[in-house]
Amino acid sequence: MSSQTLTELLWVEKYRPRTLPEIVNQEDVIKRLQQFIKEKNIPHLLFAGPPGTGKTTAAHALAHDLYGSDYRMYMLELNASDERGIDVIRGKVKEFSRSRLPVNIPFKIILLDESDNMTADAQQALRRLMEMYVDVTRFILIANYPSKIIEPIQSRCAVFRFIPLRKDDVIRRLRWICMNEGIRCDEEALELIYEISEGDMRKSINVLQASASLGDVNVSNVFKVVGLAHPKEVREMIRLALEGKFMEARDRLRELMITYGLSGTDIIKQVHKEIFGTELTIPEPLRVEIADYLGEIQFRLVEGADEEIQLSALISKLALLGRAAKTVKTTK
Amino acid sequence: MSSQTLTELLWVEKYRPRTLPEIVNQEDVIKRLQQFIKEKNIPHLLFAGPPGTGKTTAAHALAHDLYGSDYRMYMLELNASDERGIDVIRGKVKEFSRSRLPVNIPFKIILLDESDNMTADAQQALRRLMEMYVDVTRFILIANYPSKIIEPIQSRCAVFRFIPLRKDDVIRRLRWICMNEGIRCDEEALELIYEISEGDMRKSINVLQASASLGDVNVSNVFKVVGLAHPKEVREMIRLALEGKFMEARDRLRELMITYGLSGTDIIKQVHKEIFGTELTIPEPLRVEIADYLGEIQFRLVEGADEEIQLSALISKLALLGRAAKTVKTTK
Amino acid sequence: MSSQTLTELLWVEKYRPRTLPEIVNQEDVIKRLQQFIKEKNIPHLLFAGPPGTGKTTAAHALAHDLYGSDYRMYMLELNASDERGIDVIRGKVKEFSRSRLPVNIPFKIILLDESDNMTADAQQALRRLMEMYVDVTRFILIANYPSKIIEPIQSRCAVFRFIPLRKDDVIRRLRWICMNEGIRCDEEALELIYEISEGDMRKSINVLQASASLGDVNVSNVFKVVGLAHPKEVREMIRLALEGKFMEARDRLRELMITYGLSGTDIIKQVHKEIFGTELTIPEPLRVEIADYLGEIQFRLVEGADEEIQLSALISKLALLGRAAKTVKTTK
Amino acid sequence: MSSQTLTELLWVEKYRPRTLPEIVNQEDVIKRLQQFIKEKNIPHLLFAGPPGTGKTTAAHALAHDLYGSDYRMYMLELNASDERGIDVIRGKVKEFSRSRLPVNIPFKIILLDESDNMTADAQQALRRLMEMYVDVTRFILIANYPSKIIEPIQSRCAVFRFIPLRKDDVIRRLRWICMNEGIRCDEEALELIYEISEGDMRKSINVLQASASLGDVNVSNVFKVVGLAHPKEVREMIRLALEGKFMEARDRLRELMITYGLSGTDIIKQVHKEIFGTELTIPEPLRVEIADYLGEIQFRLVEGADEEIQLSALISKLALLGRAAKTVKTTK
Amino acid sequence: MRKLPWIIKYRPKKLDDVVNQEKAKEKLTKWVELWLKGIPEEKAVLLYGPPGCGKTSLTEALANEYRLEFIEMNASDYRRKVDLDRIVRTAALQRSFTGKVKLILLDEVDGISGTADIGALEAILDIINVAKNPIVMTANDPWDPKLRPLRDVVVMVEFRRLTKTDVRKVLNRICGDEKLVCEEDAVDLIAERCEGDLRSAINDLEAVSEGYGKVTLELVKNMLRQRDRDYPPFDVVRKIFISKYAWQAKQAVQQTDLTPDELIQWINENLPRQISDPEDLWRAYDYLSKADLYMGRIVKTGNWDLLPYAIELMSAGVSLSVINDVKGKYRWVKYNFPQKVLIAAKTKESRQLRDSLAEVLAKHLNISKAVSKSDVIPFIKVIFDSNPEIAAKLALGLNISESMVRYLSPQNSSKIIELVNKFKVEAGKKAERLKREKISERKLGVKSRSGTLDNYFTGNP
Repeated sequence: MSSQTLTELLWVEKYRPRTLPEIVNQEDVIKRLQQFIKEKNIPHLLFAGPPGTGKTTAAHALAHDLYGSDYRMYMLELNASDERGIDVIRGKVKEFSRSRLPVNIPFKIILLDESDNMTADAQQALRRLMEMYVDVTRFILIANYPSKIIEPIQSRCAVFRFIPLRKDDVIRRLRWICMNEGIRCDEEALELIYEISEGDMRKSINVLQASASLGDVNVSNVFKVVGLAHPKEVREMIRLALEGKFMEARDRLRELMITYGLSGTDIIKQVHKEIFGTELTIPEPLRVEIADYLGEIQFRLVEGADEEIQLSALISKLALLGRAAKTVKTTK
Repeated sequence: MSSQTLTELLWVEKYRPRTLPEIVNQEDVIKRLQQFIKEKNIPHLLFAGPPGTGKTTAAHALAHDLYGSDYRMYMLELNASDERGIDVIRGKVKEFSRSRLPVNIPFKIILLDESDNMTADAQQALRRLMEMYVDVTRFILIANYPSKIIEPIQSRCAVFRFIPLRKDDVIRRLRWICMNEGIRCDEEALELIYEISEGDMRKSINVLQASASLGDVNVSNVFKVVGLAHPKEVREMIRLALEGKFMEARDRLRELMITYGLSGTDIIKQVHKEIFGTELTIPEPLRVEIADYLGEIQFRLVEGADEEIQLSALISKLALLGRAAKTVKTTK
Repeated sequence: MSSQTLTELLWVEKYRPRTLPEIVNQEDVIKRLQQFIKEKNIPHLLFAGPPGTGKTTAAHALAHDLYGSDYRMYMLELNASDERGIDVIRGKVKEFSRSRLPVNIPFKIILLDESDNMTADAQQALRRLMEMYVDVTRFILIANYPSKIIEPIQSRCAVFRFIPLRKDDVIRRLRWICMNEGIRCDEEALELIYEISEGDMRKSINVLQASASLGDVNVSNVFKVVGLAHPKEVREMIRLALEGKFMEARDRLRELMITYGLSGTDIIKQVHKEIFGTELTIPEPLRVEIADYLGEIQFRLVEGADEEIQLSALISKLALLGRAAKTVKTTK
Repeated sequence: MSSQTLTELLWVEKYRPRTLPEIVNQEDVIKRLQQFIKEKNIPHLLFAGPPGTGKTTAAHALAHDLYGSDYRMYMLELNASDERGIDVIRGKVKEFSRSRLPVNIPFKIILLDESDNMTADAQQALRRLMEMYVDVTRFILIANYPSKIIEPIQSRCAVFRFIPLRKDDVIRRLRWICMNEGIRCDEEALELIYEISEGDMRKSINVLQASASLGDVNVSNVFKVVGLAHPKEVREMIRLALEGKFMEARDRLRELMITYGLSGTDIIKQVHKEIFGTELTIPEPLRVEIADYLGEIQFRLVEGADEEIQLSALISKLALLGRAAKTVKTTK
Repeated sequence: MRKLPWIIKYRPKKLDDVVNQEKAKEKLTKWVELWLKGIPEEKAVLLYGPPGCGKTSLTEALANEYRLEFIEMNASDYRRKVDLDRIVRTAALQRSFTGKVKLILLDEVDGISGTADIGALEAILDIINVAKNPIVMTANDPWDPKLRPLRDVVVMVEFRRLTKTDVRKVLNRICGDEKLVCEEDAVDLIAERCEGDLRSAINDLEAVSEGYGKVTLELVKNMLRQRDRDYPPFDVVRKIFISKYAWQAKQAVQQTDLTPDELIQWINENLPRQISDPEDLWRAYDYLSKADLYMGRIVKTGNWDLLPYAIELMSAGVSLSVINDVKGKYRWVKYNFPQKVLIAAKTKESRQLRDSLAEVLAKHLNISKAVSKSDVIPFIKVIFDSNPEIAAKLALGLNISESMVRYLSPQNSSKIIELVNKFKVEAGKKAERLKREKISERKLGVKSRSGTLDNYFTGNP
C-alpha cells in the first residue's frame, strides 16, 4: 500500500523500534513490561513522560510482542487528532470491543495518545468505559503530564514513567541512522540537534531527516530546518540593544523576522536562550531583569498583541536596562 | 459479574458506606435524613459541600435505606459525564417516572450529580421539571458550590451542608483500610495523603490505593503517585533563586520538570505551598510579593504562555526580590 | 391538582397579589393603571424596572381586574423559558393577535415577560404586529433593561417605571408572611434579607422560605442559604490582610471557603462589597486600587486560573497595598 | 497602449505573474512546484515567508498552470483574517467540495491566506478538514510565520519557504514596469521606493504607481507620495501631546481614527515610526521610554473595548513624559 | 364602543395629513404617477429615516390617494425566499383584474433576519428586476451592510426627523379633536422630549390624558420623568468628577440611565476638559484605560460580573486620581456631548464605503481587507487626489461605484466621474463599432463589466 511506503519514507517510522528489547534508555520500564508479556496479561497502563521518550513506541512494541506482527488487528489507536468527544470514543470502543477475539488472545488493546489533553469531563466518561469493558479490553493511556489525568483513572492504571533520553544515546542513534542512510554529518550538528530537541528522540530524527534533505547534516542546515535564527545574529541584536543602539538593534530584529520567518515567540525564545548562554557576558542582575520582562512580552504576544510593536518594546527595554546597568557600573 | 468484581477492586468502592449510619463525620446531616426515612417521605434535597465529603454516598445510602438493596431500580442517576442537555433530562425523567413503584413508596428518586455545573438556563428548565413531576419523583441535587444553584431551585429544596472531614477521621479510616488490605503504611505518609487531599475522603483513598500499588505506603511513593516533586527539591530551587543563584535555580527547575514530569502549573502550586510552609524562612513581606507574582504567572500559563519562559521569569523575579530584601537587611 | 397545591407551597406564589390594589409601593403606577381599567382601554404597555418590583404581578393583576378571575383565557403569556424566537412571533403570537374577540371583551392581551432578552430579529417582527392588530390586542412588555428594547417598539408603548421597594415595605411583608406561616424570625435577619435582595420582593420571599426550611429565620441561616459568608468575618480577613498579617488573613480565607462553601468568585464578590462599604475605614484611593485588583483576579478565575493561588495573590496584594498606604501615612 | 485604453488596473494586479515561470526570485520553490504540475498532482502545501514575496501569487499561478485560465472555478479562496470562525470555513469548504469536478481534474484547491492568523483551535479543526476531504481537495496554506502553524498541519504539508526579494530583483522589476508604462524613472527614486517598502514587492509597486501618477518617478515625487499616504497628523499629534496640548492632540487622534480610518494598532505603529524618525527631535532616553509604553498600550488595545480611550491614555502619558523631559532639561 | 389608540386613530389617511416630509412626498408622488403611465426604469424605492417620522403612513396614504391596490409584507411575516416568491413575486408581476396598479410595501427591510429569512434579499433583488408594479421598502438603518446590494438598485428617499414644531402641530390638532384641555407648555414639553418621534409623542399625550383627563405641564413632567433619565448626563459626569469619596462617584453612576458604554464615552470626552494637571490627567486616563480593559473582557468572555469593576474604575478611579490640582476638580467647565459618537455617526457612511472598497480591492489583488486598507487604499487616494484621468481609468478598471470615487477624492470626484462617463460613452461607441465589425466583444475586456457599471452609475446617490 502506498501509505505504507509513505511512512517508510519517514525515518522516525523506518527506525522505530518494533519490539520491546529494541527500545533504548528505558530499562526499568521495559523490564516491567516484559513481565506482563510473559504472563500474557496486562492491567490498564498509563505511560507518562516528556515527548519523544518512546511511550507510543513502547505501546506498539508491547502489542507486537503480545500478538505478533499482525498486532494492529487487536489494537484500536485513537490520538488527539481524532474526534475524541466522549460519544465518539464510546461508539468506537463499543464497536471495537464487540468484534471477535482470536483464540488465545484474552483481550484487545485501546491506545489513547495524548490523553492528558482530554477534558476532565471526557476523562470521567473514559473512566467509566475502562470499568465497563475491562473484561475484553485494556487501555493504554499516553500522557506528557500525568497530573492532568484525573485521579480515578490514575488509580485504575499501572503507571510507567519514561525519562528523557541521555545525550549520548540520542547522538549515537542519530549517527547510526546517518551511517545507514549514507549521509555525511558533523558532530557539532548532531549536538545542536540534541540540544534543540531537548531529549525528544522523535523530534531529533525529524530534524535530522529534514537537514539531510538539504544536503549534508551541518550546523547551518539544522538552523535552517528548525526555523531558528543563527544564535550569533540574535546575540548581535541583543548586544546592540544593550549598548543603547536602538535603531540598529531594531533593524537586526526586522531582518531576523523577515529573513528567517521567525515569529515573535520564536525570537523571544531565542533571546531567552542567549541571555542565559555563556556567549554573552551580561551581569547577573541584568539577566534576571531581562528574563522577567521576557515573560511579560511573551504573555502579551499570546494574548494577540502586535509582534513588531511588542518586540520593539522589548528592545527598548533592553536599551533602558543596559543604560541603567552602565550607570550603576560607572558610579561604583 | 466481572464488572462488579472490578469495582470491588477499587477501594473507594469497596469501602464506601452502604447505609446512612456508616457515614462518618456528618452527624447533623445524617440525623435529619434518618428522620425522612422514618416518615417514608422526602422533599427535594440539595446536598452541598466540598468534594469527597460523602454527598453522593449519602444519597445512595438514603435510597438504600428507603428501598432496600435493590434501590437502584427506583433511582435514576445522572452525572456530569452523562449527556445532560435539558432535553435529555426531560426525556429520561419522563420515561423513568412511568415505571412501577414498590408499595408504600409513593415516589422515585432522581440523583443529579455536580448540578452546579449546569448552566442557568438548564437549571431554569430543571426547576420546571421539579414542579411537574413532584407527585411521582424527588430530586436530589449534589453541588460543590450551592451559590451556583439558582435561587428558585434552592427554595424548592431542603438544603444539607456537608463539612470537610477532620484529619483524625480521615487518617483513622486510611489506617483501617491498610490494615484490612494487609498493607504496611507510614504514619507520615498518611498525614501527607490527608494534606494533599484536603479533607477529600475519596481522593485520599485513591491516593492510598495508588501508593500501595507501588509497594508500601510511604512518603516517597505518595509523592510519586500524585505527580509532585519532593518538597525538598522545590525548596532547594526556591532557596537558590532567592540567594540570587539564578542559573543554578534554573537548572533545578528544568530537572524538576523533566524528572517528575511536572507541568508549569504543578510547579507553581508547589512553590506556592512551600512559600507559605514553615520550612523556608522567608521574611513575611517577601512572601507576600512572591504570592502576588505567582498569581500573575499562573494566569499567564492558563492563557497559554510558554512554560519555560514564564517559569524563568518566576525564578528571576525570586532572585530580584531576594536581592532587594537582602539589600534592605544589610542597609538596616 | 397536586402540582397546583405544590405551587401553593411556594410562598412567592402563595403571597402574590392578585389585584392591583394589593400591590405595594408602586402607587403612581397603580393609580394610572386603575385609570385604564376604568376606561376599559389600555395602550400598549412597557413595564420597566429592576427584578422583583412587581412588574409581572401588575400585568396579571391588570388583566385580572379587567376580565375577572378567568383572565387567563384572554391573555397569551410568553416568558423567558418559552421559545420566543422570530418564528414564534410570526407564528403563535401573530395567530393569537389576529384571532377573533370574545363578546364583551374590547381586546386581548399578550404578555411578553423579559422582553429585553428577545433577539433584535424577534423584536423587529413584533413591531408591526403591534400596529396591525391593535384594534383587537394589546401588548404588555416587561423588561429589566428597557434600553434593550428597540426604539420603534418603545415608541409604540406607554412606559411605566417600577421602582425598587422600600425597606419598610419589604420587611413588613416578610414579617407578615412569617406570622402567617407560624415561623419565628429575627428583625436583624429580615433586614439582612432585604439588603441581600436589594429591593427584589420575589428574591426576598424565596430567601425567607429557604431560611425557614433550616429552622428559624435568623442571620446565620440566611447567610447559609444565600451562600454568603458573614460580612463581619470577611471584613476581619480584609483588615488582617491590610495590616500585613498575611498568614492569619490566609487562614481566615480558608475558613470562609470551607465553612460557608464559598467559591473563589463568591469570596471576591464579598470582598468587593466590603471594600466600598462604610464599615472598613480605608483611604479612598486605596479602595479603587483594590477594586482594580479584584477585577483582575476575578477575570483570571473566569479564565480558569487556580483558585487557591489567585486568592493568595489577592491577599498578598492587599498586604502590599496596605503597607504602601501606611508608609505614605507615616512619612507624611 | 496604456494611454489609449480607457480602463486601467492597479499595477500590482496588472503585473502580477500569471504563471509559475514568471515569478522572480524564488527559483527553488518554482522548480519544485513545476514538478507537481508535470505529475498533475499536489500534496497539501504550506507557503511560508515574509509579505510580498509572491506566496499568494504562486498559489494562483500554480492553479492556473494546473487548470488553465478558468482555474478560479476549481479554487476556493479564503482569507483567514477576514473569514474568522472555523464554522464559516467548514461550511464553505464542505459546499465547495461537493460541487462537480471536470474530467481530468482529480481534485480542487482551497487556498487559505494568512492561515497563521487562525487560533490553535481553529487550526485543529482545519487539520481535520484536510484529512476528511483529501481525496477531492488540496489545501494551500499561506503564512508569514510558519511556527504559528501547529505541527500536525505542518507535517501534513509540503513546506515551501519563500525568501525575501533581493534589492536588485525588486528594482529591476520596478524599472521594467516603468519602461512598459512609458514612465521616466530615476535610479535613486527606485532605491528609495525599495527602502521605504522594506522589500515588500506589493508595496513597492503601489508606491511606484502613485509616484508615477504625479508625473515622473523621481525622489521628490516618491517623498510626496509617502507624505500624502501617511497622514501628517500622527507627527502633529505626538508633537502636540509632548507639548502638553492634550485636547488638540486628541482632535488629531480622532481625525486619524475616523477620517483616515486607521486602526489603533496602525496608529501605534506610526507613532513608533515617528518617535524614531528624524523629523521629531526627541531625546533618546525619552524615545526608548515611549517605545516601552507603546508596547503596553498596544497590549491594552488588544484586550480592551475602545481604541480611542486607550490611545487617549497614550497621549496623556506623552504629555506627562514631555513635561518631565522639559523639567530635566531646564534643571540641568 | 371599542376605543382605538390614538396612534391608530390619527394615522394619516391622505398625503396632506403627513407632516413635513415635503421632499419625500414630492419624489414619491412623481414616481407613482410614472407608474400610472407605464413601467418606469426605477422600480423600487427605499424610504429611510428614524422611527415615527411617517414612512409607512405615507405609503399607505399614497395607496389611498391614488386608489392603488395595497399589499404589505413586514417583519411579522415569514420572509424566506419561498414566501417572497409566493406572495410578493406574484403580486409584483400581475396587475389586478381591473388593471389597477398594485403598490407593494416591503416594510422594515433592515429587519430581515439573517437566519430565519434566508435568501430574502436575493429574492427581493430578483423580484425588483422583473417587477411590473411599484415596490416600496422602508428601513431605519439603510446603511446596514447586508442592504448594500439593495441600495445599488433602488431610489433612496430620506425621511427627515420631525422638528419640534411639526410634532407640536399634530399634538395640538389632536387636542382639538379630542376636546382636551391642553396646556401649551405641556404640549411643548412632550414635543421636545420625543426627539422627532411623532408616534411616541402621541402615545405620551394619550397616556397623560387617559390617566388624568387633562394635559398639564405638571402631569407631563411627572409622567415623562418615568421615561427619561433621572439626571442628564452632564450632571452625572460633574458629580463623578467632584466626588471626594469612592461611594459618591458610585452613587452618581447609579443616577443615570446611561449604559456603561455610553458613560465611559461621556467621561472620556470631558475628562481632559475638567482635569488639566498632566500627572492627574495621566492617572485618570490610566484608570479609564483599565476600565476599558474590563469592558473589553466583558465582551470577550460574556462575563458581566466584571462590570462593577469597570464602572468603579471609570468613576471613582477617575475622580480620585486628582491629587495635584484638587481645586481644578471643582472648576466649572462646559461639558460636551461625546464627540466620538457624533463623529462616528457622521462618518459611518464613509467608513462603510471604505470597507466595501477594501473588499473590491481584496478580490482584485488576492489580499485581505485589512491589507487593502493599510497598504493599498492610501496610495489609491494619492492617485485620485493628484491625477483625475488615471483615477477615472482605475475607477473603470476596478469597477468601483460613484460613491467610492467620492470617498477616494472628495475634491476631484466630480471631475473623475465626468471622465468616467465620457470613457464609458467612448467604450460604448467602440463596442458598437467592434460589434458592427463582428469582432468578439470579449477582446475589449469592457463589456462584461459594463453591465454592473450601469448599475453603479445610475440611480440616486
